[in-house]
Amino acid sequence: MIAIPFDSSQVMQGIASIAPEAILVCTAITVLMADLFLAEDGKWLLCWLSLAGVLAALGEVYLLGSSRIVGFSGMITSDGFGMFFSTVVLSACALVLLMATGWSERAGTQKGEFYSLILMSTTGMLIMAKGTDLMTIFLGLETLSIPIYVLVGFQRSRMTAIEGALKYFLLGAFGAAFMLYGMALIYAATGTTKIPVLVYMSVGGGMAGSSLFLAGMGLLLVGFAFKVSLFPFHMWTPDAYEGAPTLVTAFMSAAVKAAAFAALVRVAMLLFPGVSPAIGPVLWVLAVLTMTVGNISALGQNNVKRILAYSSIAHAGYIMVGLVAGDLLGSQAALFYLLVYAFMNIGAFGVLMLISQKEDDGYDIHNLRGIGFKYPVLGALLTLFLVSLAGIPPTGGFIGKFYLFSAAVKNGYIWLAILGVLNSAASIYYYLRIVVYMYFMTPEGEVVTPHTPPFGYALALCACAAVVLVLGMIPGAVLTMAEQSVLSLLM
Amino acid sequence: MEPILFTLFGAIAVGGALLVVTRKNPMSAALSLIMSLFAVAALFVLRQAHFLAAIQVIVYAGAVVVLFIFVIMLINVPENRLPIEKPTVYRLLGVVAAGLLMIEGGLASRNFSAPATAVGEVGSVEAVGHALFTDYLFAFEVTSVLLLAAVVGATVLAKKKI
Amino acid sequence: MMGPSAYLILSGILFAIGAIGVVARKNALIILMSVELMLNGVNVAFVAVGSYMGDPTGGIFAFMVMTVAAAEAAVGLSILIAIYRLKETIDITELSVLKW
Amino acid sequence: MVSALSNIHEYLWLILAFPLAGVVLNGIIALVAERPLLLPADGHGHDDHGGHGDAHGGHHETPAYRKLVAFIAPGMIFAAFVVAVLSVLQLTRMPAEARTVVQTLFPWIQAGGLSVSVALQLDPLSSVMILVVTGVGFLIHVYSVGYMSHEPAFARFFFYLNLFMFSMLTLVLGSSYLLMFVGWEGVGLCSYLLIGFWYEKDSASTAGKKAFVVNRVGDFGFLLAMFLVFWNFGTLNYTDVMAKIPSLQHSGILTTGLATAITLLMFVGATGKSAQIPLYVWLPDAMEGPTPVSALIHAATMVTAGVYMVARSNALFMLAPFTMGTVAVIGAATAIFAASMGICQKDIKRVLAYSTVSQLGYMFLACGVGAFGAGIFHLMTHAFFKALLFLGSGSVIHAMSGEQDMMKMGSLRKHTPITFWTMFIGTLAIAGIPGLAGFFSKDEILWRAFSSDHGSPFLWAVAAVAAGTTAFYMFRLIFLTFFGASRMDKEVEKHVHESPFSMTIPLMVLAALSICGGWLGIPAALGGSNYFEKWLEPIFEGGHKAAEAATEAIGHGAMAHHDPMEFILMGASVAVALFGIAIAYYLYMVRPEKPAKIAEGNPNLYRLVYNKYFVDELYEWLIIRRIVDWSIWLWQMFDVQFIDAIVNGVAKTVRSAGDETRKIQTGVVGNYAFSILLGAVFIVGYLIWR
Repeated sequence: MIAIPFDSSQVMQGIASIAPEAILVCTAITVLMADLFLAEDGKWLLCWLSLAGVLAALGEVYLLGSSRIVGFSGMITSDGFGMFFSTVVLSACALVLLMATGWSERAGTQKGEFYSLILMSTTGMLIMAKGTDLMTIFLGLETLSIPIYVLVGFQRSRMTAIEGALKYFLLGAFGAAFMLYGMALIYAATGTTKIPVLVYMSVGGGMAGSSLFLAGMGLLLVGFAFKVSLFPFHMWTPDAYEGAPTLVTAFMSAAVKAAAFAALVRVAMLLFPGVSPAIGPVLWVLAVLTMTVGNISALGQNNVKRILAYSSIAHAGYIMVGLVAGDLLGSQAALFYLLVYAFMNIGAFGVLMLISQKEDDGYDIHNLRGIGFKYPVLGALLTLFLVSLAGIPPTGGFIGKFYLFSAAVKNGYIWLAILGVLNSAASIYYYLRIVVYMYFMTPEGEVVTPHTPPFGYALALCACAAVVLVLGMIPGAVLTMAEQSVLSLLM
Repeated sequence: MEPILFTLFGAIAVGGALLVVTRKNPMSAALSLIMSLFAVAALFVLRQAHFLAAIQVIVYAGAVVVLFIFVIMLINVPENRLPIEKPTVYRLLGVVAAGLLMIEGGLASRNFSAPATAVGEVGSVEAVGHALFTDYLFAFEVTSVLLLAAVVGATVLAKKKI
Repeated sequence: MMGPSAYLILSGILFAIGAIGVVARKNALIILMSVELMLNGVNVAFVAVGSYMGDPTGGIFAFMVMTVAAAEAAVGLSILIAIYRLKETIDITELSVLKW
Repeated sequence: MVSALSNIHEYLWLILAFPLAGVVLNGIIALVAERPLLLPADGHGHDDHGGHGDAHGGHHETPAYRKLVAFIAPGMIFAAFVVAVLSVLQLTRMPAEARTVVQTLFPWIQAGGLSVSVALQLDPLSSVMILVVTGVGFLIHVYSVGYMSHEPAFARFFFYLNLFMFSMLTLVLGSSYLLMFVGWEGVGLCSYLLIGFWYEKDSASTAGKKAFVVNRVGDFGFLLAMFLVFWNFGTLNYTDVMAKIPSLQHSGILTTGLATAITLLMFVGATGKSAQIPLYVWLPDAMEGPTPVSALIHAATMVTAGVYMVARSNALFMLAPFTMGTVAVIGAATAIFAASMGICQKDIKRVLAYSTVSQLGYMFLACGVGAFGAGIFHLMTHAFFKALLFLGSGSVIHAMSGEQDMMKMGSLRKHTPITFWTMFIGTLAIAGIPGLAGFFSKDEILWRAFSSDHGSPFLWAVAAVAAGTTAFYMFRLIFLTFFGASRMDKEVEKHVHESPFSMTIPLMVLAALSICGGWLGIPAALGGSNYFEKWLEPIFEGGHKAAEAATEAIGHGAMAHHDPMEFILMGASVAVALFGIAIAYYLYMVRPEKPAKIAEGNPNLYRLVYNKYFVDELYEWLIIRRIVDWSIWLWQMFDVQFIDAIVNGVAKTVRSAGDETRKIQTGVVGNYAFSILLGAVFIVGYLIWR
C-alpha cells in the first residue's frame, strides 16, 4: 500500500490555480439547486445569480493576477496567458448572461439547466485555456463541448435546433477523436503529455525528424482546427450557428472560439517552433483557405445568422495569420483580435436578437429593411459592430486586423498579407449588405418592431459598443496586456 | 505467447469493428461493438493494464453499449424504415480516405520503440489509483464536472417535459 | 517477434474503421457507435504506450477517454431521442434542413 | 490676445474639435428632433421629399431646431477655418525650414515595436489642405443651408457633412500614415452615406455601394503600402519616415524595388480615392448624392486625398522612377480620357463629374513628373472653381425644380444672372483663360510635363489636347444651359428663379477665389514670384534630394525659369483652349439655330445656304460629329460596358463562386465528416511524406 502524501501547501496552490473555475462550478450547482426551489415567476433570479458567479470568477482572476501558479503537478497553470483568456471568456459569458436577462423569457431558456450548462461550459473553457497538459486540454475541450452540444439543441422542439445539435455533436465527437489520436501519437513519440516537457524535447528541432511526433502534431492541429472552424473542418459552423438559439450562437462564436484558440496558441507558440519548417506551410494554407472560403460563402447568404457564421469562419482565418507569423507580435495580435472579436460579435448578435421576431425565418436579411432610420440607436449599434467586423477604423476590428497583417508582413509573409487584405476587402460586401438593407431598402409592409431591451441587455450592448470603440482608439493598454500574456507563456 | 494472443484478440477487435460499420441493423452493430470492446479489454490485460481492462468491460461494454441497446429498443425503428445504404462512389472515397489515414498512422507508428528498461506495473489497480489521486487528481476532478454536465444535458434533451 | 508498434498499428486500424463508419453510414446510431470505436482505438494506443514506457499517464488518459466516451454517448443518445421524437427518423440524409 | 495668438499651434486640435462638436450636436438634434420622421406615421411626407428633394416649392414655417442646425453646422466649420487661418499665419512667420509643427494629442498604439500617437502635423502642405478644406467646406455648408432647406432630414444631413469634415481634417492634419488611413476610411464612409442620402432612389443606394466597393480596392493598396513602410522604416510618422530615408538608402534596405513597391501600392490607393483609371467608375455615379455633397466631397476635398497622399510621400515617389512614370501616364491618360467622355453627357452634373476626374488626372500628371507643388497648386485652384461650378449647377438644378438634363434647359441667363455670371467665371477658370486661377495652375503643370526630367513632349501634348477638350465641353455646358432658346418644360419655366442669398453668396466668394486664387503662384516667367511653390518647397526638397542621392547625380540646379519655350507652350495651350471654346460656340450657338431659321424664311435661299454650308456639313460630319460620336461610343463601350462589366463581372463571379462553394455544404453530416477526414489525411500526409 503506497500512502498518498498530503502536502497542504501544494493543495492550496492547486486550489488557488483553479479558484475561478471552482467558483463557476459552485455557481452552476447552486443555480441547479435554486432552480428546484424557485417558483416560475422567480426564475429570473437564476440569470442574475449566474452572472454574479461569473463576475466573482472574473474578480478572482484579477485577484490571482498574472503571477504564475502551477497547480496539480503541472496539469494546469494560472499565468498571464490564462488571465488574458479568462478575461475574454468570462466577459463573453457575462455579456451573454446580461443579454439573457431580456431574452430567456421569450426564448424559453429561463431554466436552471440552461444557466448551469453555460457556467459549466465556461469552466471547461477556462480549463482549456489554462491547461498545460494535453490531458487537461482534452478534458477542458470536452467539458466545454458537451454543454454546448446540449445548448445548441436546447429549444428541442425546433427542428433546426436539434438538427444543429446533432451535427455539431457528431462532428464534435469525430473531431475530438482526431485530436485524441494525435495526443496518443505525441505521447507515443515522447512518452509524456506535459507541455513543458514536450517543449523541452522538441526545442531546436529535437523531434522534427520523428514522423510519429509530426503525425501527432498534425492530428492535434486537426482537432483544434475543428473547434476554431478552419477550412476544411468548418462545415459544422454555419449549421450549428443557425440552428442554435441566437444567444448560444453568440456565446459559441465568441467564447468557444477564444478558448480553442487559447489552447491552439499555447501549442503553436510552444511546440510548433520545433517543427516549424514542416507545419508552417500547413498553417499558411489553412489560413488562406479559411479566409477565402468563409468570405466567399458569406456573399450570397440571406440568413443573417449564417452570414455571421461564415464571417466567423473567415475571422478564424484572419487570426490564423497571426499564428502563421508565429512570433510575439503575431500571437499578440491574435490575442487582441480574439478579445475584440468577442465583443463585436456578441454585440452584433445581440442587436439581431432584438430585431428578429423568432428563430429561423426571423433572421432573414429582408427583415432588416428600414430598421436603420426607424430605430436609429439599434441601427447605429449594428452598423458599428459590422464596421468593426469589416475592419474599418476607428474600431477595434481595424486595429486587430492591422496588427495581424502587419505581423505577417514583418515575418516576410507578404502574400499572406495581400490575400488577407484582399479577403478583408471582399468581406466588406456582405457586411455592407446588411447595412444597406437596414438603411437603404424600403420595407415591404410594416417595419418589424424590435423588442425593447431591458436594462441589463442594453447595458451589455453599450458595453460591447464601448469596448469596440475604445479598443479602436486607445488600444495600447490591451495590446500591452496581450504582449505580457504571450511573454508569460514563453517564459 | 503475447504475439499469438495479440493476433487473436486484435483480429477479433478488428472483425468486430468491421461488423459495427457494416451491419444494417443497429442491434447487431451494438453486439459487434461489445465483441470488439471485449477483445480490446483482453489486449489491455496483455499489456498488464488490469484495472483498465476491468473498467473497459464494466463501463464500456457494460454501461455504454447497454445504453445504446436501450436507446435502440426505445426508438425501435422498424426494419423496413432503416436507412437504405448502397455502395456508392462517395462511400468508396470515404473508405479510401480512411485507408490512407490508416496507412499514414501505420507508417508513423512503424518506428515506435519503447525504452528497453520499461517495466510495467503501471496498469494495476493500485498504480492507477495512486496516479489518479496524486498527479492526475485534477483530471479526475474535471471529469466530475464533465459528467455532471452530461447528466444535466441528457436530461434536458431527453426527458418528456422540461 | 512482435514489436510494440503493433499495438499502435492496431490502434490506427480501429480508428480508421471507426472513421469509415462515421463517413459512410447514414444511421445516426451507428455513426455514434463508430465514434466510440475510434475512441476505443485511441485507447489501445494509450494503454500500450503507457505500459511499454512504464508510465501511468497512458492508462490514466485511457481512463479519462472512457469517461468522456460515456458522457458523449449519454448526450449523443439523448439528442437522437429528441430527434426521433420530432421527426421519427435517424437517417442523417433526412436531417439536412440546414445547408448552404 | 497676443499671447494667445503667439502659441495658436497649441490649439491645433481645435480644428478637429469644432467639426466633432458639430457632429455630436447635430447627431443629438437629428435623433431628438427628426425622430418622428423616421417613424412610419410620417413616412409619406418623407417619401414625397426624399425622392428628388433638390427643389420643391411650397413655403412652410422653419422649425427652431432647423435654425439651430443651420447655425451650428456652418458655424463650427467657420470656427475651424478661423483657427486654421490663424495657425497658418503663425506658420508663415516662422523660418522656412522650421515650418513643421507636430502636436501630440495622446498616445494611440504603443506595443510590439509600433508606436503611433494621435498627433497633428501642421506644415506648408497640410496648411494648404486645411485652408482649402475648411474654407471651401464652410462656403459649401452655408450653401447647403439654402439648398437643403426643403429636406426633411436636415439635421441628419449636416450630421454627415460635419462628420465628413472631421474625417477629412483628420486625413490632412494627421501626422502619420495610420491616422491618414483612419481619415481615409472615414471620408469613404461619409461619402458612401451621403451618396446614398436619398436612399429611396435605387440608383442612389447602388451608387453608394459601388463607391464603397471600388474604394476598398484602393484601400487594399494603401494598407499594404502602410505595412511595408512600417516594417522597413519602423514607423509610420511622416517626419520619421522622411528622416530615415537617407540612412535606409545607405544601409541598402530601401532599394529602388522596395520604393517602387511601396509607392505603386500607395498609388493604387490613390487611384481608388481620386478616381483615376481604372478605378474612376464610381465618381460619375456618385453624382446621385445631393449637389453640395458632390461639390464638397466629389470635387473639392475627398477626391483630392490621393493627390495629397502622393505629395505627402513625394520623397518615396522620387526614389521610384517607374512609379513616377506610371503616375504620370495614368494621370495624363485619365485627363484626356475623362475629358473626352465629358463631351457627350447630357446630365449637367455628370459633365462636371467627368471634368473632375479629368482635372484630377492633371494633378497626378504633375506629381508624376515631379512637380508636386504644381499638383497641389492645381488641387487648390480646382477646389475653388470646381466647387463653384458644382454649386452653380446646384443652383441651376434648384431653379429648374430638380431637372438635370441640359437638353431641357437653355436661356437661363436671364432668369438666374448671378448663377450665370459666377459659373461663367468658373468656366473661364477651368478652361485656362489667362489671368484666372486655372490658367496658372494648369499652365504650370503643362510646362512641367514638358520640361521636367520626368516629363516629355508627348505628355504635354496629351495634356494640352485634354485642356482644349475641357474648354469645349465646359462651354458646351454654359451654352446649353444659359444661352439659346429655352427648351424647358412650360410648367418648370414658370417656377424658374434665382437662388436665395445663402446660395448665391458662396457662389460669389468662390468666383472671386477662382479669379484671384491663382495669383499666389504666378510663375517667374510672367514676372510673378510663385509664392505658392516657395511655400511648399520645404516639403518637396527632401524628395528631390533623396532622388539625387539615389541616382548619384549632380544637382540639376534650378529649373530654367526663363526658357522662351515656356511662353510658346503657354501660348499654345491658350490657343488650344480658345479653339475648344470656338468649336463649342460654333456647334451650340451658331449652328443649331441657323438652318431652322433659314428654312422657315426662304426655301430656295435655304437650299443655297444649305449648299453653302455643305462644306461645313461635311466638315462636321467628318470630324466634329465623329468626335462626339466617338465620345459617346467611348463612354458607352468603355465606361458603361467595359469597366462596369469588369466591376460587376468580378462581383458576380466572386458571388457565384461563393454560391458554388456553399454547395459543398450539403447538410449531410457524413459529408462534413468526410471533409474533416480528407483534411486530416492531407495534413498528416504532408507532414510525414514531406
